[in-house]
Amino acid sequence: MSAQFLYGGAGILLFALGLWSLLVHEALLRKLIAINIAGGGVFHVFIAIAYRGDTAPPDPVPHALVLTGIVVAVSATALVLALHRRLEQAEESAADAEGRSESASASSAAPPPRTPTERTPTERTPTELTPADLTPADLTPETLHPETPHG
Amino acid sequence: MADLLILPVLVPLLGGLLATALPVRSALVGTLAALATSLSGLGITLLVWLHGDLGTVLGGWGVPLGIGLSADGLSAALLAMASLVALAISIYAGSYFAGSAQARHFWPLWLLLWSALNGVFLAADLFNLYVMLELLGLSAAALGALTGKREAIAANLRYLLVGLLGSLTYLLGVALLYTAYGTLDIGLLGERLGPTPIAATALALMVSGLALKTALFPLHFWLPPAHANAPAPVSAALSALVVKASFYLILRLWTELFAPIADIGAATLLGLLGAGAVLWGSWRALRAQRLKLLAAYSTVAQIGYLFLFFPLLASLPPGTARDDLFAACVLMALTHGFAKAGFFLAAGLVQRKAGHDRISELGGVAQRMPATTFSIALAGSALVGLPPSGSFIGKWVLMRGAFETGQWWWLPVTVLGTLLAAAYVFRVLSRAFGLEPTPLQFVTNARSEIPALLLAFASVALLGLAAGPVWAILGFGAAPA
Amino acid sequence: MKRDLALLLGILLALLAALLLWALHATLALEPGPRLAELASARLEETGVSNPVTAVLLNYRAYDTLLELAVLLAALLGIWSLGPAPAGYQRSGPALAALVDWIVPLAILAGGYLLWVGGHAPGGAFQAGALLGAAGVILRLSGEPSAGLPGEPAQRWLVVLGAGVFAVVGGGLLASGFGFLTYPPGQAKWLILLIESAATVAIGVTLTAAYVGGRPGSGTAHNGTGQSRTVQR
Amino acid sequence: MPTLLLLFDLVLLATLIVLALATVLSPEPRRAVMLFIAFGLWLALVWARLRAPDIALAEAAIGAGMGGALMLAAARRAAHRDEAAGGDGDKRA
Repeated sequence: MSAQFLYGGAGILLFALGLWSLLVHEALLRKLIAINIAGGGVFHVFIAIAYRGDTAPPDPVPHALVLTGIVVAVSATALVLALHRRLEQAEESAADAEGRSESASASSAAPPPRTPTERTPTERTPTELTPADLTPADLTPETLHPETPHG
Repeated sequence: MADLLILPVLVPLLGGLLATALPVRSALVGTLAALATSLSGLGITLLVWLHGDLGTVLGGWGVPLGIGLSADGLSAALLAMASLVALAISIYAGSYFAGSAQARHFWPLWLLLWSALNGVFLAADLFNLYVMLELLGLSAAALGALTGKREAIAANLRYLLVGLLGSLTYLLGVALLYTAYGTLDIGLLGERLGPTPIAATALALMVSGLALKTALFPLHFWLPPAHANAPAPVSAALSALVVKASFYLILRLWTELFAPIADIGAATLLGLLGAGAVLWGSWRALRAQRLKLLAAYSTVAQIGYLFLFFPLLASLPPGTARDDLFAACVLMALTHGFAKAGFFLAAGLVQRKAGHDRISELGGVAQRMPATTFSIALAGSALVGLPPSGSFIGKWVLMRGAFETGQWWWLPVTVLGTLLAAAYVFRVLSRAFGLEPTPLQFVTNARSEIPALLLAFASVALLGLAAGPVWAILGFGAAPA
Repeated sequence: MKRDLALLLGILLALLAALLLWALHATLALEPGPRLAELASARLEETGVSNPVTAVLLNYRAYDTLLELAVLLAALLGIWSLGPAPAGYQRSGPALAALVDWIVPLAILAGGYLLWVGGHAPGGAFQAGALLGAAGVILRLSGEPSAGLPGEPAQRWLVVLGAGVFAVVGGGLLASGFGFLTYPPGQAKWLILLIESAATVAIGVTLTAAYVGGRPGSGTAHNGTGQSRTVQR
Repeated sequence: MPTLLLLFDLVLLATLIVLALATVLSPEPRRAVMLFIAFGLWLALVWARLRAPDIALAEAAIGAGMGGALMLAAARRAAHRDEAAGGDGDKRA
């Protein structure tokens, strides 16, 4: 009982610590680490309650649950990091486009806005592409702001 | 026969795997799998309708070693709604993504999402539900970011983190329950659970985790940007189906597993949060500049209505009045599923046609897209709760229940929410008309306009004029007159 | 201001932790219920494996494990939907390359061993798959942009292999009247080994592909933003 | 004997918590990820002590190993960006 409580309690502390860090910190990587620590805490509670002393064999069911949980956590981590990388790309290309459109409007009048016509995702003429459009993959007209002056 | 309960999970899973392996044919594989999934879901509903509750334990080990699947009236009702709405979304998506490189990403993720959704409705095991919720959350966030827009990615990144936090909190509650009661099966736990402080802590953890996932006010902050920036079919799926999964789970856990603990005080807290959601969500929907953002805030409000039922359910003894309230709550959830999916699909068509979805500049859309505007009007009337929609009956039973239990304070909330909803729906419709001449065609693109229209129509007519089957499948008597 | 908020949140969460600690203490003070340990070990012989954790993962609760593979796949599909992979790393020097030539086969061998012993000793598909994934990571770090993965069509089949074999076995058992993932008596052992082998390959490939971080096939990514520049090691 | 074991347990757990605290409080991304990997490996060690060798192996390989490798790539990018951007890197880190 006491070892279970000792270890399970540590798991709860880790959960609370991760939760605190998640709420307090701004940077995404720190939030992600915080979630993983909180998750580690929850898994630790499962492992602790599976432990039944050094004589009895441990309960295998929580062990299997934790294994599933670890794989789920790493999957989510991978997806979060990929989304984050894509967000950085989108932000940088948006910043690039901003800089360019500023210099463009200094030399000439703003280009006319795109006419509101129905467009399908395939509809994309090569001449419409600007370097900023080329950066993120799979761009469709809907992904661009229709009000973005270009083309 | 109960063996077949796995099919609504297995069929879309296999379809998703095949669509992953055959990217060139993903649309074809996806459409066929969507049809088969829909049929399997409706088939299970039919079985429950004919034979009553079904249950099986996978692996041949029996509970508590194996994982149980079960379908009762509540599962069947949501399964049927999901089957119809998801099929309509699939048909619409076939046209929406036609020829796009996004199609090959959409179909596998969409089928995995559908598999998880059905899995949540059919699961009878608390840990299996955790895995299902994670599959649902991951595939939903990936689908929501499919446009590649900066706002969409940022919103879905937040959605993903929030979802993870919700699942972890839920999982900690499951850990406490397993420690105390030694099983993960909902049925067995229901028999063993007593009004202990441990169970109360577990309830608090699990319900707050799920409330975060279902975007109950004030935990709704992540929903509007995530739902408003997804591609239209995904928005429809997120708002109509995905948030329902965690709501369904709260309803089931609250009324079945935690019935001995979930007393009037806790239920009133949920009701208050629901009231906050109704008022705040409706207000923000009225102030929204964009059509899809309006629809997303309207989802926050509609989720709120569902939680207004909890304090009434808690204060009524078992009997016809309570059954009516329960059925009305389910009916409202189903109606919102159809109506909001129809609304989002129609909004997506408007966005395609107009090139944007700014409400103030929608002039003339009604003339150019009569069927789509009609869909928005129909779905909107169901969101407001005009007769004969399903939510009219739902709100009526809700208000009657508030009178009968003496909790009159829920009445002004409902009335005010309804007025605000009428205002935001009317605002959209009043902007949609312009001075352009009316074309001769009612429907201009059948494959995408008809699913939206049928969904909107179902929310008004099918669930309003014929609400009886909902009462019947939940195992209650006739619907209130 | 921000510091105060962090402090306030810290106090609130400390209270939450205290409440949870008390709940855990109260829970453990209860008469320890039967739980599942005895039951799981009592029927271990029927499962076809002698490692209890593997028995739970691939027999008692195989459904969870199938869905777990689906979660892993969903994450990878999400990553692929975000665009092509960033460029890899600079090719490593000869000394490191020679080391990599040793480590990678060793990791694959160790993975195979872990898979095999998983039936009766610590190990199994997930640990073995993770070792394969580690081999992929090392390959990519040493300058192999595709991390040793095959082209897109083959890669797509490999990542669905785990969940695919699992689901097809389950569905086949359902169709032949045994019930979903209910192994016929005496057949559990080799069916589990089949599922685990497929899962190991799929997990290894999926983890590696997730580390590569983008859609395969289209070669190296665009290089317009500086994000995908070659990183010096 | 039990007191000695208890002491051992306490040291194990105290180290675990201190590692977690250090990870959470570290603002520098690469350092934080390194500490996170150390935390994961220590967690695996504690689980081995709790007679969960399967799960310890999985946590070391998947949680700390793969998760850490993924995070390390992101942390390296963040650090590069900070260096390139000079001072204003923290606003989007």
